[in-house]
Amino acid sequence: MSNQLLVLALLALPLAGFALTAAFGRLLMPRAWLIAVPAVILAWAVGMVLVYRTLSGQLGDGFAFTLYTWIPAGSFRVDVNFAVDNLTAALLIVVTTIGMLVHVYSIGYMAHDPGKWRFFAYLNFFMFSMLLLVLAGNYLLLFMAWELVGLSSYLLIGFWYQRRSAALAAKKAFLVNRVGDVGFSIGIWALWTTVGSLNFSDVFRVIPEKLAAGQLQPWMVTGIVLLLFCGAVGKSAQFPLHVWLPDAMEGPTPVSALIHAATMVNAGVYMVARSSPLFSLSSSAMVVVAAIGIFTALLAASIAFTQTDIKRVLAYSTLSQLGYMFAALGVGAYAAAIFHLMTHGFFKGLLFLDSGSVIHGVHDEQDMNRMGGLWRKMPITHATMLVGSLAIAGIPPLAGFFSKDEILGASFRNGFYVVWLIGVVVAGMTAFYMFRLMGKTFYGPSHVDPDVHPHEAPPSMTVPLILLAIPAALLGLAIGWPPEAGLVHRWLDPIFAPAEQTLGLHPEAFQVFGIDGVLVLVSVTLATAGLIVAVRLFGVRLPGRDVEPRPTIVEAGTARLRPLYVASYHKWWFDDVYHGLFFVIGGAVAQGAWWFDSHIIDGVVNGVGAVTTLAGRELRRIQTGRVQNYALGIALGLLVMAAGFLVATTR
Amino acid sequence: MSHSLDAYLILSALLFCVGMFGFLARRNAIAMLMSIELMLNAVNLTIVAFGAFVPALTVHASAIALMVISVAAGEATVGLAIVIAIFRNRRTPLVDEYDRMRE
Amino acid sequence: MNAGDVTAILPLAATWGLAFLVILVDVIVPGRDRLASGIATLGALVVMGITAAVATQVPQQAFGGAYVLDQLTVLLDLLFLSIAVLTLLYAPDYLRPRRLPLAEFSATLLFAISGAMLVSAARDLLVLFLGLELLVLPGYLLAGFAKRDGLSTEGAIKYFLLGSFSSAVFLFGLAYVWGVTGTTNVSGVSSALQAVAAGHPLSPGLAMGLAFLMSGVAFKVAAVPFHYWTPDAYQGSPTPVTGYLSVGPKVAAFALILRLFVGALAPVKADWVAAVVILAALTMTLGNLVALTQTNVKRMLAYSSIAHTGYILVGLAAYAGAAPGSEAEARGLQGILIYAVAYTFMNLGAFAVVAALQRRPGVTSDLQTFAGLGRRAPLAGLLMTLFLISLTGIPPTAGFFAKAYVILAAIQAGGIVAWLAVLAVLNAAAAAFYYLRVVVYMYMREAPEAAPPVARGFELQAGLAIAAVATIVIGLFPNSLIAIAEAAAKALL
Amino acid sequence: MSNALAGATVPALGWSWGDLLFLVLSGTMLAAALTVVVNRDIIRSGLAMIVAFAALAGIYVLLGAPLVAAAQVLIYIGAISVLVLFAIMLTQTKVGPIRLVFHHQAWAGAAAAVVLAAILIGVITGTDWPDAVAHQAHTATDALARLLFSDYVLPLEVVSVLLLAAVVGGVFLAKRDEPQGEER
Repeated sequence: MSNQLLVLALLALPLAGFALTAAFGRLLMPRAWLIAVPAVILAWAVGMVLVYRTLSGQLGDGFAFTLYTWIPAGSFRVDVNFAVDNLTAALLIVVTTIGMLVHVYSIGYMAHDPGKWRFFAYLNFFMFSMLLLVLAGNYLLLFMAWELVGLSSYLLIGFWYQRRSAALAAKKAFLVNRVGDVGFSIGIWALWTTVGSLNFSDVFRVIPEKLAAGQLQPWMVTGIVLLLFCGAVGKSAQFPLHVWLPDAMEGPTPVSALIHAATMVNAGVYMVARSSPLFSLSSSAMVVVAAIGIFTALLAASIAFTQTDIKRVLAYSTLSQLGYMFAALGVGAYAAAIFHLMTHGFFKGLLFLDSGSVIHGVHDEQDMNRMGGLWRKMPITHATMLVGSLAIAGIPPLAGFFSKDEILGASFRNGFYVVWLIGVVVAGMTAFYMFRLMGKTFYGPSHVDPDVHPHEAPPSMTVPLILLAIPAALLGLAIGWPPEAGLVHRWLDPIFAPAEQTLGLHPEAFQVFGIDGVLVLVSVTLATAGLIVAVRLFGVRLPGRDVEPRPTIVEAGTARLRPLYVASYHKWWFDDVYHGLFFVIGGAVAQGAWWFDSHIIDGVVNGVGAVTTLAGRELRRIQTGRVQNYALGIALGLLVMAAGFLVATTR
Repeated sequence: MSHSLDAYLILSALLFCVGMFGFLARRNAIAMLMSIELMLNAVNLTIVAFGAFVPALTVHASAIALMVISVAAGEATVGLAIVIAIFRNRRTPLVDEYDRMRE
Repeated sequence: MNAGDVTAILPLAATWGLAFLVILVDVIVPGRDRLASGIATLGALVVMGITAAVATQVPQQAFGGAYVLDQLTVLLDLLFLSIAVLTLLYAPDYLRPRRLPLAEFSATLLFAISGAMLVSAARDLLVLFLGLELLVLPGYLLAGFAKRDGLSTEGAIKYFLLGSFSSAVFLFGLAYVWGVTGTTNVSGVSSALQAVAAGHPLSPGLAMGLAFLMSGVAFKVAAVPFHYWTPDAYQGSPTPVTGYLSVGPKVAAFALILRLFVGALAPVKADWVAAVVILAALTMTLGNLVALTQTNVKRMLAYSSIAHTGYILVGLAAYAGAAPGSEAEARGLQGILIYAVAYTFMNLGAFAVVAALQRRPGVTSDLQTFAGLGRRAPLAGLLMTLFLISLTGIPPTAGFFAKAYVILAAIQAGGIVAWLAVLAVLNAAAAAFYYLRVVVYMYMREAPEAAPPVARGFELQAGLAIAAVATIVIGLFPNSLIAIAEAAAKALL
Repeated sequence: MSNALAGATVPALGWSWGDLLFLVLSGTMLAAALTVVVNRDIIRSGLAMIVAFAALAGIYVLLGAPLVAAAQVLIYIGAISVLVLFAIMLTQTKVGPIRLVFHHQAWAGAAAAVVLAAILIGVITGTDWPDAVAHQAHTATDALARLLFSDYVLPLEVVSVLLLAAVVGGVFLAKRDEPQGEER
């Protein structure tokens, strides 16, 4: 098959799956997955062929092709075009593989849901949108896919709409994303009018040229880049738009794994990485990206400390890890960011599916205070989740270790010491809260409702877990070894070379016995320390020996750090503040406009009425006549218009 | 005075404003309709006045005025039909009592 | 009148003939509603065919230049006829249960559409005014068509009184411009103004004429602060009529703007651009903000249509703000046309779903009516979602493409108009809040126990399908629409 | 007519007869128009409207447009006014006290009207109307007739269609419902 056909097939398969499932899904019940899952498995196969062809270097720098001209209006020309290169391939690996596994997992997870045909339809639609996002060859197509993934995410979060919280969370996700998208779309429009094209290749060629020629001021480039970044902040849930992601956990767990951990939330990272030739033109914008990233990492980790909902802990850890990725992008370690994106996709997808398995096993209970001792009942889930936790904690030689340490090392070497310092601290915090989660869930005495009999999940769920655990454990070693020179660098360095050149970075070899080795030692030590503290407090089961949790020490500790605990528990009150800002004030503005619209004329009129009342007339009970109010409003508009025209045009 | 375009235009402007006042002030739908007719008459007076004083416009002015008069007749027909229809529903010609839709 | 005149005026004459035919059929075989509306629908399709056929012979002038058949006329005629066809398709399922006669409805609608077609073809101030009146007078009657319904007649009388008032204002302005320029011919006015505008300030009389014309037109497009009639007229009217009112007179008013302001008043456009910018900014912002507070879907859509007027005005502002002969000038005009086409289909579609929900008399258009629609009637829910997404401006729908086009034109025009573009983007983002609320009700609320049935007549479904296909196709493959709009805009410049 | 009177002057006042006629007619018209908008008895308003229309017809004659004057009498007085009076009779309710006749925003309306009048008068006097001649021309009826059936044939057609549309729809709205019961 030709490469173009592969790309089109990759898009067409999930789209067809969506259309067929939406149209006939109800007839397929109870096996609603009969079309959707095979479609995605096929798409995975197609994707892998494409990935192999790209990464093996058969295609050189990749390939691009135009399907048709979307908007053929002179200087506003936009094509429907696709571009595949190594970066695309890296994303394709994550999206298709995890997508496929999550589809399979959902067969078991959603087995008893009466509306699952809709679920599979939406899930297929999401796959289509996400693949379109990754394959798009210009910003407008990317933006379209961007909005479509947002839409499918919205539908999936609100899938269990009977829960009011789910409907609210869906709405919140959509609307918060809208805020970021305003910036994103303005940025795209600014690009469009400056460049006259939105193709990645054109934009990356023209903007530096114009900047060098002085046709474009540096602040303009910074502005455009930051506007684009707004979109990434929304979609990847970075501070200050991070509030939607934890709430998005109201969706079914496979959705959380696929969309809100492994794929869609990476779209922002992908977009910034894709735009690296632009971002590298503005060092101030890079600093902003790094600052927001690392701050989010810290903020989210601090919140994850105290949450008791298992999925929320994972959600905040996702925020935190995405923060790492943005920090990496900001310090110029693009390849490291994508590397972390890949490893994180696998281990976080794994963790979420594990949590889904746990929730499933204890009959839809998400509160960790009502779990405990589950390792005996759910051995596969426990084992795979342990792998995932070790991976995210950055314990060598699991996947997370390699990617995270590349980020930290690069921040240090590129001179972002603060980023490094916070990053290392967050690494320790990550290990702590993950093993707090493990302890509360799997070890120690059981707090499970006595009526509930925890059980291991069916094979359709456990097999994906095992399949995901393998990359979560080994992916780092496979593509990240040797450090700074592994496969992932061979793939991605050519892509990011122009940006790194602009930034003046010179990749150096990794020094095991130099500064790099020390940095790794520091971060691993901190991570191990966090892990050990958590294990001592919340328990663990080691071969041959159980460590019992010590709730009294935990209570004493929280009592001593009461203000911090409360702040963390309440997520630093962001939701409350935003609620105030957006809903109360925004609502007030809207109400005000409404009031203005319907009462201002009355107000004028009533003022006049009051004067006449003073004159002794009894006017109080006279009803306001609407038509005359409208007429008076129009007449006043006419007067203003007449006066304005006279003043403005006849001087 | 009768030979000055300004005089006729001012007269028509005054008529227009009287009509507008009636439209803004009256509560009765038919009275409002009559006010609109006054305004249309004012426009017609403007047109005919221009025609009388600008030779190039003379014949056209009469033609246009005739069209406007016919349109006014159509408008009156429609308006009175609607007034009668709503009177059947509400039993009052007072427009400001038609306020079931607001906000 | 000669043979050339006849070809040029054929689409209009055919529409009139069709209206007469419908009346005649109703007189000869009274009570055969289906027959009358069927004739009207098929006839409108035939007239579309005729229009497409005469489109090969453009441009043509008739009646001494008072009537012109050019690319713009053809595009707008086809659009107005599509509005007629869609409205005729949506109406039966709403009017028949309420025992309202389809024959009178069809004839009145066709008369109104013929007025819109006349406006789009007029190159003469008097003909423009007459076309406008031929458009709005039947419109008042349609608004009050449910004559036993208090709300309908209430909306109609408000619409009528305010509309006639604004017509008088408009006519007054027209008289002044006529008096100053000495001709009713559009190109004559334009060349007379060319002489006036050369570096001199406007005479007060001309400025007053412009102010009155602008106010009158702002009323017809429902721009803030001349919009007051819109919510009441829309909410009160029978829903298919509301759909028609939200697109027909509005697009026709923009046709009027194109013929009058772009055709005749272009030489003094520097003098009216500021008014357009202010109107656009006020209109989209207030329309959007007030729409946020509405709980009745028809009323919400009324305010949203006000906001859309604002977006179209952004296109006009781009035209008026751009340097004469620049690309932005043409793009602005194309933006108006493209937006009008996209808006027509998505908005009519949305109102058609509302009408389908209100099959049973007495069902309100309150948000609550939409609860659970996504499961109760999956197709209707899906289509409504599509139309709302398009209205929000999310790609790849027609609404996104149209918005992008006017916004780009505005950025290209530069200056204050570029800031208008930023405001438009912000407004489009805010719009998601209220459109989404309907989607939330459709998909995330349980349907009430005794949910009223949703109409699924053949005509309605066909009409919905047309609107949906147009909404998607314009978004995905706008090529031919752009080409048509470019040709039409060229006819004006 | 105006030409015949142009030369002579009114004895006591020194005005031309044309001026006097203009003053009388315009005074009558404005007074009648004001009566239309302020009179509390709507029937009297309707009658005053007829007077205003008649005075305006006189002014048209003064302006040398006899055909318009004729149309004014025929259509406005003969058709529209009669229609309005019928409608008044049909919708007659008890006349209320004056504050019910006017809306309580009447004052604002009056202010708006006065401001607009001031603006308009300023504009009219401040504008150099082009090509204005001192003596008003007289419209030749035959020229007008030729014009109507050549240049204005399209407007004429449009007006006829418009009237038809208004009548068809108007009749539907205004007619009483036939006894319902049987499904149509």
